[in-house]
Amino acid sequence: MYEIQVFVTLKEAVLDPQGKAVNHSLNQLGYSEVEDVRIGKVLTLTMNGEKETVEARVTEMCDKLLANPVIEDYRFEIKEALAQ
Amino acid sequence: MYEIQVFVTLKEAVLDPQGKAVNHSLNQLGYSEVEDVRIGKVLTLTMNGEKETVEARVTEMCDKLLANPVIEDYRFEIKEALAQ
Amino acid sequence: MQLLHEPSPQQIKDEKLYSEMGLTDTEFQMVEDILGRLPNFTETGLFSVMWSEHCSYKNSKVLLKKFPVEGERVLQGPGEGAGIIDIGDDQAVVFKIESHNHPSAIEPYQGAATGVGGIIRDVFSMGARPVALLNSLRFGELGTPRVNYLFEQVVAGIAGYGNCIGIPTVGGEVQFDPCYEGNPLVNAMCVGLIDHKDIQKGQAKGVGNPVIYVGASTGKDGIHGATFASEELNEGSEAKRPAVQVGDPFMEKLLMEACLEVVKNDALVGIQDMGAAGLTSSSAEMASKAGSGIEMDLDAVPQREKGMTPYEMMLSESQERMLLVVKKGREDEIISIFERHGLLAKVVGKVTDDKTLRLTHQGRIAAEVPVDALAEEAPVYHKPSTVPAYYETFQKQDTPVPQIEDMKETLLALLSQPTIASKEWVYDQYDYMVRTNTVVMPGSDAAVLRIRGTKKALAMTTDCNSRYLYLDPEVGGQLAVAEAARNLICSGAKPLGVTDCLNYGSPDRPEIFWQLEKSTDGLSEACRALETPVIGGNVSLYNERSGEAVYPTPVIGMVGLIEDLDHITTQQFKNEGDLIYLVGE
Amino acid sequence: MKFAVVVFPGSNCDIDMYHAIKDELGEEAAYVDYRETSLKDYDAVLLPGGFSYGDYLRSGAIAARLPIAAGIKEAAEAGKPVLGVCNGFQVLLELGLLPGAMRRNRQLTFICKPATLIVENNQTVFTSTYENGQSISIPVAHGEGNYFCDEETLAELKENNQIAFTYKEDVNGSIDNIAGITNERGNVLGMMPHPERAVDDLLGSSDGLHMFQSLLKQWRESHAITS
Ligand SMILES: Nc1ncnc2c1ncn2[C@@H]1O[C@H](COP(=O)(O)OP(=O)(O)O)[C@@H](O)[C@H]1O
Repeated sequence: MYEIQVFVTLKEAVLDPQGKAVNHSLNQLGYSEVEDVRIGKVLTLTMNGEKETVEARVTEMCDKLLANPVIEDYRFEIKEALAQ
Repeated sequence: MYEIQVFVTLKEAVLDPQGKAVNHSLNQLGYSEVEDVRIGKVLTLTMNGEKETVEARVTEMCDKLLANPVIEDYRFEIKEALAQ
Repeated sequence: MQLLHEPSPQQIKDEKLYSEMGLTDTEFQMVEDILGRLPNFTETGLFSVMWSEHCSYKNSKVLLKKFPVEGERVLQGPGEGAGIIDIGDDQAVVFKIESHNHPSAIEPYQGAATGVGGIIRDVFSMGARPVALLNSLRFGELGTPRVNYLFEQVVAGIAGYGNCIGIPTVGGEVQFDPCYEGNPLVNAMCVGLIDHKDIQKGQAKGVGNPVIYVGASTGKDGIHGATFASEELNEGSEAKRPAVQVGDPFMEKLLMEACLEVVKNDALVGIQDMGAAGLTSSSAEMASKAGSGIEMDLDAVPQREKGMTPYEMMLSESQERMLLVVKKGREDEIISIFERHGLLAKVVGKVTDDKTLRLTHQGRIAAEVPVDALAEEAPVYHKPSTVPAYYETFQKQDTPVPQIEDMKETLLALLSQPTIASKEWVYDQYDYMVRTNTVVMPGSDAAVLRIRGTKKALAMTTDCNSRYLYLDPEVGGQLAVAEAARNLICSGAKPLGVTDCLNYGSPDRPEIFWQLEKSTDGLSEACRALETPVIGGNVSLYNERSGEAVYPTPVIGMVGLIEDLDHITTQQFKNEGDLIYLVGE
Repeated sequence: MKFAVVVFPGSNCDIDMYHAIKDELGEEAAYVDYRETSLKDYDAVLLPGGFSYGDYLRSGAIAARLPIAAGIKEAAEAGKPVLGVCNGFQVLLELGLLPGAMRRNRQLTFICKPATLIVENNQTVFTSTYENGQSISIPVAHGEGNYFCDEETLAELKENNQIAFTYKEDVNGSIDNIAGITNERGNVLGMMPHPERAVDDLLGSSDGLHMFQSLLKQWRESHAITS
C-alpha cells in the first residue's frame, strides 16, 4: 500500500483570485504581515502497486487527469503505508 | 520572510464527494490500483514576522479563517525564505 | 530589475520576426511606410494585434458590409461594444454575442468562463445593466474522454462565471457533430437593459482629460505571437506566459456595479472594456473614434508581476479591466467610487490632440504610433473564392426520401440523439432565475424575461443549424435567421434585431471563403426580409484542426419584444382535448 | 415592519430579497452595507444569496468575518428574526449561529431547479402560516448545499425541533435531506432554497411568500401587545 500526496498548484504567472481574496481578508483581520497567498489542491491517493511502477503510474495520472498542464504544476510524495 | 504551507483537509468522518469522483474517474481510466482519494487544500502564505510569533500567528489565522473546525483539520510547515 | 533584451528594429526586419507575430511582409512594409521608419519591438506588437483578424476584421469586413444595420429602432449599430435597440418608454435593449473558441479548446473551464466575462463587460461598458446570458456550443460526438471533458468543463465554466456574478443564463443551444471534434465552438451572448440617457460611448474626448485604468492588475496572460522573443529574453519565460487567462467573476461583479454607478455620473466622458489586445485596443480605439490621441505612462499601470515590459503590458489579455476617460479635475470623485467598491483605479495617462498613441516607460518613449493606423487602417482583403467540390456533388444528388418502417422506433432514435435530446443536464447547472425576472425558463423555444416596473418583456434565443449551412450556405443562412425569428414569435414576441457570431474555417482557403460569402448573403437576405437589422456581432475564423474545417456556423442571437406580459406563450401542450394545428407548408 | 437586507461584496440575490419585501409583502426594506456594525434599526435581518467573495476559500467564510457580523450576532441574540438564504445560510454556519457545515453537492455540479420541500416545523416565526407536513415548491440554486453535521448534532436538531424544512427527494446529498434549520431558540433560520424567488405565480410559485407573511404576522401580534 502506498499513500501519495499530490500537490497541484497554479503556475506562477497565473492569476489566483482565491488566493488574492484570502490575502485581502487576512490583512483586514489584522494580519498585515501576510504578503501573498496562493491556493492549490492536495490530493491524497491510497493505492496498491509495485514499488517500481508507482512513480510512473502517478505521473501518468497527474498528466492525464489530476492537473491541467496549461495552468497548473504538480509534484508528489510517495510514502509506503501499511496495508490495513 | 517566511513561506508557510497550510494543509487543510476534510476530517475523516466527512464524506468527500469530490475525492470520490476523482477516485472513480481514475479507476475508469484504468488505474484500478487506486483505492481512495481525498482532496484538500494547500495554502502557501508568504509573510513577514518575528521568528517567535510566526507559529502562533499562523495558528490563529487557521482557527479564525483558513479552516472550518466543523469539517476540516489543518497542519502547517514553516520555512524561512530569503527576502527578495 | 530585468534588462530588456528585445530585438532591435533592424533585427525585426532582417530576421522577419514580425511574421511570427502574424504580420505579412506587405503588412510590415505598410507599417514602415506609415511610421516613416522601422517600428521597434513594442510597436510591431501593437500593429500585429490591432491588424489581426480578431481586432481588424481584415478578411471579413467586405462581407459584414452586406448586413442591413439600420432600422427605426436602432440606436447603436455595429462599431461599439454592443448594439442598442429602442424598446419604448426611453428604455433600450443592448446585446452582443462573441466567440471564445480557441481558449476553450485549450482550457475549457477558464476559456468558457472568460468568454462569458468578456461579453458581460461589452454590455455594461455601454452603460447597460446586463440582465441575461445565452450561449451556443458545438462539440464533437459525445463518447470520447476528450469530448466529454470539453463538454462538461465548458458548461461548468459558463455556469461558474454567470452564476457567481449573478446574471441568469436563460438560453442557448448545443450541437454535437464530428466536425467540431478538434475545434469546439463556444459563443456567449449577453443582453442588457438601459435608459436612453445612460448610453455611453468608448471615446477619448477632451484634450487634457485624464485616462483612468480600473480593475484587475495586468499580468502576463494571453500574450500570443511573439513566442520567439520570450525564448530569447530568458530561459523558461515561455512557461511564465500562460496562454489562457483565469477569470475572476467576483472581481467582475464589483467592477460591473461600480461602472453602472459611474455611468450615472456626468464626470464620465468615455468608457471601454479591455478585451482582446487589452490596453492597446481600448486606448487606440477610444482615441481614434474621438479624433484625439492618448499618452500613457506605463509605469503607472497596475502590474501583477515585477519587471513587465511595455510589449507585455500592452498585449496582456488579463481579464476584468476597463479604461475610462473622465473630465479633468474630477478624477478623484470617480476614483473614490471605485475604491468604495473595493477596486483599484488609477490615472495612467491623458487625452492629447495629436492623434497619436504615445507610451512612456521608465523615462523613455516606448512607442509612438498614429491611432488611426492602428484602429482604422488595417489592410482589407477580399480573398479568392471557389465553389467547393462537395457542394456540386450534393447539388447533383436527388433528394433522398427517408423510408420509415417503425414510426415509434425512429422517433425514439431521434430523441435520443444528444443534439436533439433534452438539455436539462446543461441548463440545470445555470442559475437561470437569479434577479427574479425569468418568466419563461430554458427548455422552451425562447427565454422570456419581464422588465420590472412595466408590462413589457423581452424574448431571446440563439440558433444555427450548421448542417444546413454546410449543404447550402445561402439557404442555410436564411434558415438560421428564420429559425431564430420563429422561436421568438412562438413565445409571443416581435423580433427586434440580430447579433451574429460567424464561426468558420480558414478564409485563406477559397472554398471556405465561398462559404462565408454565400452564407452572409443568406443571412443578409433573411434579416432584410424579417426587418431584423444586425446591430453587432463577432467573427471567428481559422476554426480548423489538421486541415479539417468546422461546418460554417453563423450563430444568430435574436431579441424580441413582448408588449404585454399576458401575450406570452409557452411551447407545452396545456389541456387534454385541445386541438393541434400544423401551420406552414 | 422594517427588514434589513445585508449586502456583502458579491451578494447577488439582495435585489430579489428587497423586491420580495417591498413589492410582494408590501413592507419596508433597506440595503445595509457590510461595513456597518449595527442592525439595531431593523425588525428583521435578511442575509441574501449570491457568491460573497466569489465563494473563495469556503462559501460564506470571508463574509462571516466582516464588520457587519457583529450586527448580525447582536440581532440574533436580541431575538430578532434572522433569515439566511443560500449563501446567507452558509454565512450563518460560518458565523456559528447555526450548527453544521456545507459541502459540495453530491453530484459536484451547480444545481438550479424548482424543489419540493416538506415543512417539518411550523412552530417558528418563519413558518407559522404553513401546515406541518405541507409540500411547498421553492427553487434551489447552489453548488455547495450538501448539509453536513455529526451524529450528535443531528440528534440535537431533531430533539429540539430545529429542522424547519426537508427536501421531498434527495437534491444534493444533504444529511437526512435537510433543506433548512433553525437555532434552538427558533429566531435564526438558514435554508438553501430561495423563498424570495417564489413570491409571484408569474415566476412559477408563490409558496415562499408565506414565509415573509409569517414574519409579518408574528411581528404585528407582538407589536400589538407591546404598544
Ligand atoms: N459578424 C458580425 N456582424 C456584424 N457586426 C460585426 C460582426 N463582427 C463584428 N462586428 C462588429 O464590428 C465591430 C468591431 O468589432 P470589435 O472592435 O472587434 O469589437 P469587440 O472588441 O467588442 O469584439 C463591433 O461593433 C461588432 O459588433
